[in-house]
Amino acid sequence: MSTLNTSISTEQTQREAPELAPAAVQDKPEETAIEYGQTVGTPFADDAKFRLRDVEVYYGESQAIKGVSLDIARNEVIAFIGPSGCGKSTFLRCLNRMNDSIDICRVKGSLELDGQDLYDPRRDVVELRARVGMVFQKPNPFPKSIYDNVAYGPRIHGLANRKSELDDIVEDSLRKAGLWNEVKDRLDAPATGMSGGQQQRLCIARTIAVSPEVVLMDEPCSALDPIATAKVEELIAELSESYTIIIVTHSMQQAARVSHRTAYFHLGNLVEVNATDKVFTAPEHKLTESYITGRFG
Amino acid sequence: MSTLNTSISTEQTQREAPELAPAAVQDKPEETAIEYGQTVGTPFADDAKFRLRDVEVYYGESQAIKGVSLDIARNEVIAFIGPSGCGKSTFLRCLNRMNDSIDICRVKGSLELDGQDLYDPRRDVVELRARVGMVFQKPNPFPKSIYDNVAYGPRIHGLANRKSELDDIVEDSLRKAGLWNEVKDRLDAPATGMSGGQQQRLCIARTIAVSPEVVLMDEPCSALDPIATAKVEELIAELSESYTIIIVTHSMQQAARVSHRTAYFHLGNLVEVNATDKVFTAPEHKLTESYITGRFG
Amino acid sequence: MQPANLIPLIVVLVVIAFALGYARSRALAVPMGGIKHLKSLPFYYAARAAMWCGLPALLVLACWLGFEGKVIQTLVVGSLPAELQPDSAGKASLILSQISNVASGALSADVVPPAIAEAASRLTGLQQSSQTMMALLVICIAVLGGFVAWLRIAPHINAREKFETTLRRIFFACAGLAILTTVGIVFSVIFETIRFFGKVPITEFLFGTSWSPQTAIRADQVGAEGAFGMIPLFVGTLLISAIAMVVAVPVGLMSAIYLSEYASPRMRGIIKPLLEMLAGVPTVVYGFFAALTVAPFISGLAAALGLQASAESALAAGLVMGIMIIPFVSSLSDDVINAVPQSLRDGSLALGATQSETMKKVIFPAALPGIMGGILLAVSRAIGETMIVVMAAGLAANLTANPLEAVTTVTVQIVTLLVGDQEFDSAKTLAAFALGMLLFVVTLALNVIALHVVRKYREQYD
Amino acid sequence: RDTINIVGSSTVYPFATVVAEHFGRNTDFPTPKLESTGSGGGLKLFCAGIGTQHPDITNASRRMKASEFELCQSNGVEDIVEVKIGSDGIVLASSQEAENLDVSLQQLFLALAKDVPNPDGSEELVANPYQNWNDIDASLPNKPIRVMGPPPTSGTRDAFNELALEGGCKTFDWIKAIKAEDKNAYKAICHSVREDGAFVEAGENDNLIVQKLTADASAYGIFGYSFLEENSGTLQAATVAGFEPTMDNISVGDYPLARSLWFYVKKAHVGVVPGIAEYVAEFASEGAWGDNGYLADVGLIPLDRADRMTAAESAVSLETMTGDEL
Amino acid sequence: MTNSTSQAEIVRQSLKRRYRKERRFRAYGIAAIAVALTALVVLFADIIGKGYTGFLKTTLTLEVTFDPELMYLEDPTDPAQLRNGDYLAPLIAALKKELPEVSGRRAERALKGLISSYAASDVKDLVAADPAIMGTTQRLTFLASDDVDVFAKHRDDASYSIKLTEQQQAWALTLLERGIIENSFNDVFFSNGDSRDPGHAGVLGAIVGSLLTMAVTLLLSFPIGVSAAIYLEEFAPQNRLTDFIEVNINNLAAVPSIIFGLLGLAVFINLFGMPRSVPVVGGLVLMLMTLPTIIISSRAAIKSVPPSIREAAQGIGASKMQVVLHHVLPLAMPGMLTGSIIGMAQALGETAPLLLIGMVAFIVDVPDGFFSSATVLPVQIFLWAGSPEQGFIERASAAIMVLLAFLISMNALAIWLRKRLERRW
Ligand SMILES: Nc1ncnc2c1ncn2[C@@H]1O[C@H](COP(=O)(O)OP(=O)(O)OP(=O)(O)O)[C@@H](O)[C@H]1O
Ligand SMILES: Nc1ncnc2c1ncn2[C@@H]1O[C@H](COP(=O)(O)OP(=O)(O)OP(=O)(O)O)[C@@H](O)[C@H]1O
Ligand SMILES: [Mg+2]
Ligand SMILES: [Mg+2]
Ligand SMILES: O=P([O-])([O-])[O-]
Repeated sequence: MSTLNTSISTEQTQREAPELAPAAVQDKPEETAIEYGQTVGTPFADDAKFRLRDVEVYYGESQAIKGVSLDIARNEVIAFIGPSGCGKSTFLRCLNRMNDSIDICRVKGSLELDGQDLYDPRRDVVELRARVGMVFQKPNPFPKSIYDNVAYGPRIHGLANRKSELDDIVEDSLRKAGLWNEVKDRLDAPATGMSGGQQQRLCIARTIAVSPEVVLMDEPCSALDPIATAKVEELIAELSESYTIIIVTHSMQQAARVSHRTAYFHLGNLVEVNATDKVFTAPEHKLTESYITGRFG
Repeated sequence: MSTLNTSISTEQTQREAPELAPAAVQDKPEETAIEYGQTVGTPFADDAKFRLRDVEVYYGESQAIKGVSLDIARNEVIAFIGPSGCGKSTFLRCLNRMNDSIDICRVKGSLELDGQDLYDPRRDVVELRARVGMVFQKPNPFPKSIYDNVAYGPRIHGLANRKSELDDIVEDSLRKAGLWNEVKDRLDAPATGMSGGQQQRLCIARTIAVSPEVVLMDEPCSALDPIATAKVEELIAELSESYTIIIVTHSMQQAARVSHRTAYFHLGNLVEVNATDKVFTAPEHKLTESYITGRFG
Repeated sequence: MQPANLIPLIVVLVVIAFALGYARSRALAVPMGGIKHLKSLPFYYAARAAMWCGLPALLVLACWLGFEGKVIQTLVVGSLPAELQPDSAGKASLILSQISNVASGALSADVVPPAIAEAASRLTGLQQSSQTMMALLVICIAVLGGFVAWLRIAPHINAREKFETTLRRIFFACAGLAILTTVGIVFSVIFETIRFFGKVPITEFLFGTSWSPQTAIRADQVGAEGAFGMIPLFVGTLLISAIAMVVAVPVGLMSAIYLSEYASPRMRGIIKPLLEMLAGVPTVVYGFFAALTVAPFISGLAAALGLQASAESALAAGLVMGIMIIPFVSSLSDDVINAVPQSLRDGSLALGATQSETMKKVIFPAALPGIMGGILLAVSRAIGETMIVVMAAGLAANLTANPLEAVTTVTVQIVTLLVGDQEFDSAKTLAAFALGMLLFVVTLALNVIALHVVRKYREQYD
Repeated sequence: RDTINIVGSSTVYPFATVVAEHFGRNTDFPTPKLESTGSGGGLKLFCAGIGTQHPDITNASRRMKASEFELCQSNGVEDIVEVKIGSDGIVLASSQEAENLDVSLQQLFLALAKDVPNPDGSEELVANPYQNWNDIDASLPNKPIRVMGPPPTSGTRDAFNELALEGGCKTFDWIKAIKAEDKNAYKAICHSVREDGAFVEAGENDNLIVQKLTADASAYGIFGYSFLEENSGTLQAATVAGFEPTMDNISVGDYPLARSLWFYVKKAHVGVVPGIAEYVAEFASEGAWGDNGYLADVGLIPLDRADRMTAAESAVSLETMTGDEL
Repeated sequence: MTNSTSQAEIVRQSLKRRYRKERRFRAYGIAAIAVALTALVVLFADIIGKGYTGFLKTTLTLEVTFDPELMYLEDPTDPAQLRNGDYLAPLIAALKKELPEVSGRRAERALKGLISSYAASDVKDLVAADPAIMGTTQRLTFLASDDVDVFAKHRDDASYSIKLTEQQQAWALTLLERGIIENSFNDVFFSNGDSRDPGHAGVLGAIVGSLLTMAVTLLLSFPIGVSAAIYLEEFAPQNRLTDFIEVNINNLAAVPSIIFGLLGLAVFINLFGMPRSVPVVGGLVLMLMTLPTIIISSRAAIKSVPPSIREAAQGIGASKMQVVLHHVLPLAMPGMLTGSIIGMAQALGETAPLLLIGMVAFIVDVPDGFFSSATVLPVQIFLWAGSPEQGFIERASAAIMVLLAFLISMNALAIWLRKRLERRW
């Protein structure tokens, strides 16, 4: 990684950096080396919701997650940051077994939710996913009405016995997602007719309608404009009171704004986990620092 | 835009911002208002390569660029930044009329390259694009050999009379792209077998092989890993000696590293254009400042 | 009760089972505090009850209907007096047919022996009691199945999983039907093919250059001795297919290119369905068009040019077949061309290439493997096409490459050998099955290659 | 099964269908179902056995062969009723634009046989060398020999081989002499049709031959008289051995390429499948096959009155064959 | 770049040549489309030109007196006698009234040649339905013979041969002038089954046969095809077996249809002992033939459902089957329907495999069930085109038009569905 340090700098004057032979990329000074499975900072917590140990994920032959160990505490907001392709999404999707649908994907290590093994073959993924909800990068409402979008989860899980109960769940979820006032008069309108930001908030409402314990969010704002982003961030802040939230983001600012702890991934390794202000003001690991200060990414 | 200022802050402690009624979004305080077609900073230049006035772009009914006026000087590197969807790519693609292939896209206003109207119906796009090359977000080498990729442009334009001339052009372009040493032994290998970073540099080599005067780059590094990004940035720095370069980037750090001037777009408006260090250290417009300091995006 | 009435009845029972299952699971949920405490939604418990009610009943119904005829036949025929007892299966079916014709009134009871008339009334009686029994049995099974399933509804049972497993098995069985079909095809040609090769050496079949299957179909009929070399048929098939491809590939490909790269959406919206109409025209229609309009036109034209063209020239059949295949090639090419990523197009255009240069030098080479795969599929379709050649191509197996001459094809021979004479023992009719086998093997090979090529190509961009 | 199933000759098919339709309209029985399979194919199906899966009646444009009768017997089809229904001429037709042929049987043999006597006169067989009609005889047109005819499954082809080729073949005495020594060799010589493209097997669809002839003036076609009659406005028929194929010439037997048409009834099915006897009676009625019957309208050449009467009698009484008559 | 201006110059100079190539390339494209469309137009013009007259029938309209004596009926109220009456006689008598110059047995026979051979049985049916008309005089319209039909429609067309005698032609002309013989819309064509009299021949039997056959095909192939597609696309693990199934299906889609005929003959008729010529067997064979097409297009439709929808549902805790049934299937349905309609259209026009399972038969009665003998439209066309009577040529073409009308409306339905349903959300 020495190239990063020598050839790039934030000052724009230094543009004529000498051309480096590709070989030079290979020799990494010790300070930025990553020891397999080692994470600096405070990866472990006492009151862990998720207890993840030595997680390794393979896509066919290639290893996307390299021995990551991490605890995620109850009701915390943790942000995963790191350069593109470092495995943030992959790791996140292990937590509700969304990776199951990728045939070539294999997960190793111990992953526990409330002390129960996630990958136990007898475990029902349906129930797991009802407990660990997920919000995706691109808003993906069902091509149904707004009401049906929110009601879908409660319906398939049998959360409501009567229509009125269902109505209550829908209203409540939409309220929590800060969307109720905007849509209460057009609950029967197609969800696809909403703006991107509204759609994303609808997806959040849909997720919380099944009362999950954890909400996973994979770059939930990356397809949104600033105003919509602001609304969603606001919402995350509110939700953090009742849910454990794990958020992947490519925006360090966003991580800084919304999370309690921040985890920095690099090429499949979990390099550093720390309280968010610590990560952004005094990163422990050299790689984290380079990333935070914009040396790359 | 008041929501932005009131509800979001960089301190993560302030997460319980009061919920705002959507109506509140409408009343913008004067300081962050954008006046249509008005740009703060130094949008104009004397020795303009491109002279763009009151450019408006529509996709069908919706307006993506709102009266932008800007000069781009000879041999400068100018970076376009701004939140997602603000129209950076759209504006960039006007400059070599790549928008022509989108049926619903209409461009209004005066766009001149070296004093000649770009959108003159008699104007030849082929010749224009030979002069204004473009590099895309995702590396898109042709499924041919490395040699043929670079030779493609010179061949179709008939720039070489003999095989040896063509060889020279290819070598020269690959050298300029800093790729010659890496590939000189396997010019006949398929370009699709190269790594992402090499592919992107190959695309740059392919573009400069037809000796354009201007090179447009639309997030050229966003699909690359940090090391490859560094190489490409290095290359941009070198190329800026001979070409006018316009680069769209979502990474402010990158803009800071590579460009002379930076233009900040916001919802189709060109809000501010200034020397790069000025933009990043002392932005004139409130919106620019919010963006730079990570209040949103 | 008629099966036609039984089925609606089963449907009603299934609906009832569903409703009762639904009610029971909901009722079970109430003391537990709502349906969310059930392992599955009430719907799934209900669906399982319905499934148990319907599926076994339908199965029994199908079995009953399948065996009823045989059983009744044995009973009725067995009770006939000794002098009427049939001594062969053929007679048995005759007598039964007579009995049932009398029973249905198609034959008057006066003209048949009294024993038969008696048997007819016995048949009617048996049929009635069989149907009553069947109805009773089926209803019992439906009710029983539904009831047991209803009883077994319990909150801890994961009915959804079980329901889904059953459904998935049904889906799998449907997919498996494809294998059965292939097995059926192989089965229906393999035995005759083997018998054919018992009469005609396989080497003669594969490498013989003369085809004239005029072996005697009766011992005392003298024809030519019969030659079974499939080379001329195969060459004829290839000649016609080649002509078809010469028409279809450029026209189809260029139309696809024009429509996908140049045409306005409006024009595309009009022309594409028109082209697809060519694919929808039945092959019989093409056959008569080829035989009655194109072939005379071509021989007239050839005569005007001082050439000698047969009335069944390969050219006529090939041209018309080419027209038929145009939409096939164009829609496949269209798919493939559209699958080439837009980024390549942009890359080329941004270098200042014109649209045709982009097409010829970037998109087309990139799409070539896919297009090749598509063309192979089109070739296999041309080789297997039947009606056009039956009507427009000849029957004489000429080994020639002259498109103005008449050639014959594999499919023509299959039809000629099989329609009109369906006795399965002469080398001549067996040859049809050997040809069918050949056709199957050749198209199989072409398809496997084509699929391989197309898949390879898809992988490149997916 | 309560519907009569009929298979067999494509030549008889047009007549049988008309009878079937009249039968269906004028009785309460369902209209019989007819498949055109060619005489040979029909007889094979017919003789395959008794039982509802086998046809009740088969039509033939030639008489049943002894071998076929035996096949029937061995498969349990013992009682067969034979009905001769009339005659048909095999015509050699061409488009009216073409030059009409006037050929002898010998010329026809020389034009279409696989092996012919050496043109130099020696008594040996050579592969047929004639490419143009006038290679055979200067009186014939200077046109390539191209004749479209039915495939060997059809009775028309059998009859043509027997009447035209063998008829011409017999005119060479040294070939006729072979018959006494080696019947099979004789048949092989006289019944083999050339396979070098001059004779085109054009399938069972006679109408397609008609259509192709109209389109192609250089070709001749072989098919039944009814097709000629129906297209008399566009086609013309060759004169064979001095006689034109007219109704009179055929019915008195002057035209050499005339043959009788037949159908065969499986007696075991009578009284089982309703209506068989009634169908036979309808076919054998004067209104159908008589001189003024509806079959004459569609081109059947009726038997003479006396023959008709005896044929009708034995048909209606369902007299069975003994096998000796063949 | 010092040479960049000169390079711009080179580029500019090359432009003219390159644009010429561009135009030529475009012209090839237009030419290709023109060729294809010309073929289409010629094909349709040929069929319509040959066949439009098939939609006309030629009838005689006369005052017919039902004189029992003339019809050899002693007691016109006795149904048994009514069945055996001579129904041709009153028609001839009525004709003779119009053509008083006709006398003698020969001439009367010639007159008979003007009337369709089944006209008498039509009249008989009329009387059977209403015996009260015996003894009255009725204005009746009945079919002319097929020779008159050809004469009335094609007397100036050299490709038809007129079989009427000079005398008959003269009569026919007179009757034509008086409006007694006239051409009108051929309703018989749509209400009858096959017949050997072109005037009586109709496509109803074939249409019903086609509908019955298609019903079997559709009822089996759509659910089975969709289920198989769902299995392969959503549930199939990546293993040898499913690979094999997949290769099989793709291969079956391209297996020549005649091979399916061999299959039907060997399996359904010879092995299972099902009867020949019945819609069930035809439908089964066509089902096996269309199944791959439906599976392939259904899979494409399933594939085109965005993965984000699947993820969304799974993220909420829907099971795989719920995702499929609640989301994928409804979204893919338009595509599946269009694919199936196109597959059905193909099956509707298919002839070759049906030739081998006995559906080429002369069947007069309109089929009344899945197990009654039937033929289908394309086979009917094949049969008519092979009939000696000239009247069948135009009827074959007319039947082709009917078939094409079915096919075009099915394709239009597919296009409409594609446009309508896919835009909904
Ligand atoms: N379905 C897949 N099959 C094979 N490899 C995959 C798949 N998904 C991801 N990968 C690989 O796994 C690695 C990690 O990918 P992942 O999507 O988790 O990165 P990320 O950090 O989320 O990146 P981004 O910021 O771009 O979303 C990458 O190298 C990627 O190429
Ligand atoms: N082909 C198109 N058709 C219709 N609208 C489009 C099209 N392309 C872009 N837009 C719209 O134009 C606006 C500007 O898009 P543009 O791609 O220029 O944004 P951008 O600044 O490049 O964003 P990003 O950072 O995501 O690339 C957006 O609102 C987008 O939805
Ligand atoms: Mg990701
Ligand atoms: Mg962009
Ligand atoms: O069908 P044929 O009459 O020629 O046997």
